[in-house]
Amino acid sequence: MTAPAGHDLPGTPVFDGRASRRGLRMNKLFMSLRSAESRERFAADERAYCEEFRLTPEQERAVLERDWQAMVDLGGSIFYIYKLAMMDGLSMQYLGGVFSGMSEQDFRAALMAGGRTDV
Amino acid sequence: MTAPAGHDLPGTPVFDGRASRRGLRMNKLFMSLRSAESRERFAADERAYCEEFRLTPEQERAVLERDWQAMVDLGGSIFYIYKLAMMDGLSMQYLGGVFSGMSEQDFRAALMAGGRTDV
Amino acid sequence: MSEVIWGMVTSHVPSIGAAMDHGKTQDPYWKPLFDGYQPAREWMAEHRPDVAIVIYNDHANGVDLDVVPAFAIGTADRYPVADEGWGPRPVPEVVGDPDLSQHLIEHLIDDGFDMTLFQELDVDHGLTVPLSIYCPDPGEAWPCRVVPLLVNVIQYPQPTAARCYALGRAIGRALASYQPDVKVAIFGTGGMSHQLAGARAGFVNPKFDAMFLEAIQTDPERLAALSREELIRQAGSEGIELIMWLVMRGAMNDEIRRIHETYHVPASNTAAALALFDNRGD
Amino acid sequence: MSEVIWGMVTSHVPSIGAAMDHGKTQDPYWKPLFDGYQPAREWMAEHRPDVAIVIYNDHANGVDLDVVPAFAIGTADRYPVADEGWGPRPVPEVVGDPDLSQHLIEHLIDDGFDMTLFQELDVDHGLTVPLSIYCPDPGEAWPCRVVPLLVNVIQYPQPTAARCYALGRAIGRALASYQPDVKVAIFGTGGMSHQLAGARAGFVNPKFDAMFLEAIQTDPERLAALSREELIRQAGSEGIELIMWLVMRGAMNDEIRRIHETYHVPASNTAAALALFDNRGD
Ligand SMILES: [Fe+3]
Ligand SMILES: [Fe+3]
Repeated sequence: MTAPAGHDLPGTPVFDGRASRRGLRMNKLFMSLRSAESRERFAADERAYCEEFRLTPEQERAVLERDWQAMVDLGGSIFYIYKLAMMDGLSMQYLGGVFSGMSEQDFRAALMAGGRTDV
Repeated sequence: MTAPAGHDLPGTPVFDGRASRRGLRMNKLFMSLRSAESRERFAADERAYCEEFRLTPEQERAVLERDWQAMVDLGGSIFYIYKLAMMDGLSMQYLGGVFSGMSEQDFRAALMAGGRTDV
Repeated sequence: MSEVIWGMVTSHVPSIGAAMDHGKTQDPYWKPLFDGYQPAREWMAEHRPDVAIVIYNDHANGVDLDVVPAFAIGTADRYPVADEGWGPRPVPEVVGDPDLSQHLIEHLIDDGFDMTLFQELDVDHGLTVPLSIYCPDPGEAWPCRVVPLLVNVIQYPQPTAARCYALGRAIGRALASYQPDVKVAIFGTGGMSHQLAGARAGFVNPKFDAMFLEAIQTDPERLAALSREELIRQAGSEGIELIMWLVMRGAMNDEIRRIHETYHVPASNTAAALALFDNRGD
Repeated sequence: MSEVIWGMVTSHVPSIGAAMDHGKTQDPYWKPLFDGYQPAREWMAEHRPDVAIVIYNDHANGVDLDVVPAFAIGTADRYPVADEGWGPRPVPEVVGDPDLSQHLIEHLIDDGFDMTLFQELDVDHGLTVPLSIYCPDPGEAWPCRVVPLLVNVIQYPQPTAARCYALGRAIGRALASYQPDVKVAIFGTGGMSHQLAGARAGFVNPKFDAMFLEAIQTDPERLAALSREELIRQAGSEGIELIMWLVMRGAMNDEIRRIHETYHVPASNTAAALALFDNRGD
């Protein structure tokens, strides 16, 4: 995901129009996971579910392999991606650890210490 | 359907927020008739279909009895109501005749003569 | 810098599309209208834009009443032709221009226009009939990309005429800074006077229509000053969609040149018009 | 003439609602945050509005990415509590105020704000968590009607901070002419600094937060001048939702009185704050 032209925001994905267009089908898949019925259908055959939502091969791989960073890079919005993480029993702190390159425990500790004020 | 407060537009229904809220379920029913499957289900049991869309009793009566003026009065938008008319094989000129109190033939003739310029 | 090369205003009555789709354009009912289009069509065929911005409204086909945006822009790669209840029109899928859509959105939002984005959208006769009027025989594909711009003209309170004109001005500013250079046509659709429901159904106001057709070129400020109520009184409850013409006009230069105009009653229940303007003045 | 009696800004993190729903507010993790709310809650319990205008954003629960409005207002009689994936929160359905919604829409559209209407809307934690912060034990029903006002804070380009502040001013003008007289509370939700994705995930900026918490009362023009880029840099990619506070601030008087404020890190991945302002100055 690219920052808008001319912007300089290191370490900060910007969910812009290009990202949103790119990720639209994948984000719709994530949003569908609000319902128990959809979660069951997804769990029963993740690949078929991805095909139903017409994900690109890269997006499908990212979803199947739970490559959270790739989901962001391929146009996922974090609020949408989180629906899949919740379904897996994972927390926003777990995801924060993945994105920032630390363990969930270290990420939680950093927040308890007042958040990452130096990045 | 009332004109917005302070407006004076005789013979002219104004589809305002109040009308749209009032007619929302009925307009959704009309919009659903775009698909052949919905038209079939509607035709098979119109009353059940109206109940599925949670129409008010007045709206249900208006739809079942094809009381076009009542549909307008109960919050129908003409663009939505027209979906039902099309399904019945009726034209916008037929509806124009109903609303203006003339036969379809007379209404068509008035348009061919340059439209109703005196109302 | 991109450039608006021409602008067209035109009615978008569904039966105009149906007449083309069913080969009825030479029937006595339809022939005067389509004959009236001919000089404009010939000129436009020699002045093809890269992209058309089509100002229109949906009619219970692509957008539900759950969501009523004042102004919305499509951002998609492709816009399927809506099935309005009797199968989609037999015309090509509409190809979008997402880069231009995105450019417009960024500029319009920064310019204080609170645009809604439609990232998926089926386009109905409000958009495809004007395309067919522009290009009656597109073959496999329309001859230009399309950016749909939707205006709420159905549910009161519609945006004011003045706001529509201001939006057009902002679109003009946004295009001036768009790279790469593309040639843009802009379509203001809807109108002219008509009313579908109420005791006044069938209303047509040729005097008002003539004034509007003239002033859209020469005195758009006058039209932008019309209130909703005055528009409904003079042009009928559905004639208020004439506010969409002002979006087109705002995006064009102060001086524009009239290439052609035609006016005909009736097309279905509507007074129908087309006017075509070269953006390069006199 | 209706009147804004108070305004509250508050974070709307879902886990704050979950802590209340699961009786964890006295756990060591949550106790400091909820203790910080207490004085505000007591004051608000003695100053009940008839209706709350809640400025918030949806988070993939009530609104799909198909449609991204800059600003939207709910017009419904009732707003069901969204099922965000683990069942709806065990809180009362939200009762709307369609007459006030309609009044706001008409005034805002005439004032040049291109509002979208949501005629049906499920409301998610962005709206219900602030209601729970206002009223932790609503029993069968919330103690006021609610008008939801949604801002696109998720997809770039968001409306500018200046545009949000201008919208608030316009809301203030619209309320001044609303009959019958109702007492209105206005909630600016979201924030404070936080970022959920990217290498900078977990970012918190207490200095910026302190400045923002102070200036929202004393110097909103300064905040309204912040660019999107600056907000994202200083408050994190999700901290940009602080623009919603400016809608609240704009609807209030120039002079407002701070009743209470609290700031705490962390609530989930967020710096959380609450500030409560009496609209009757000093
Ligand atoms: Fe139309
Ligand atoms: Fe939020």
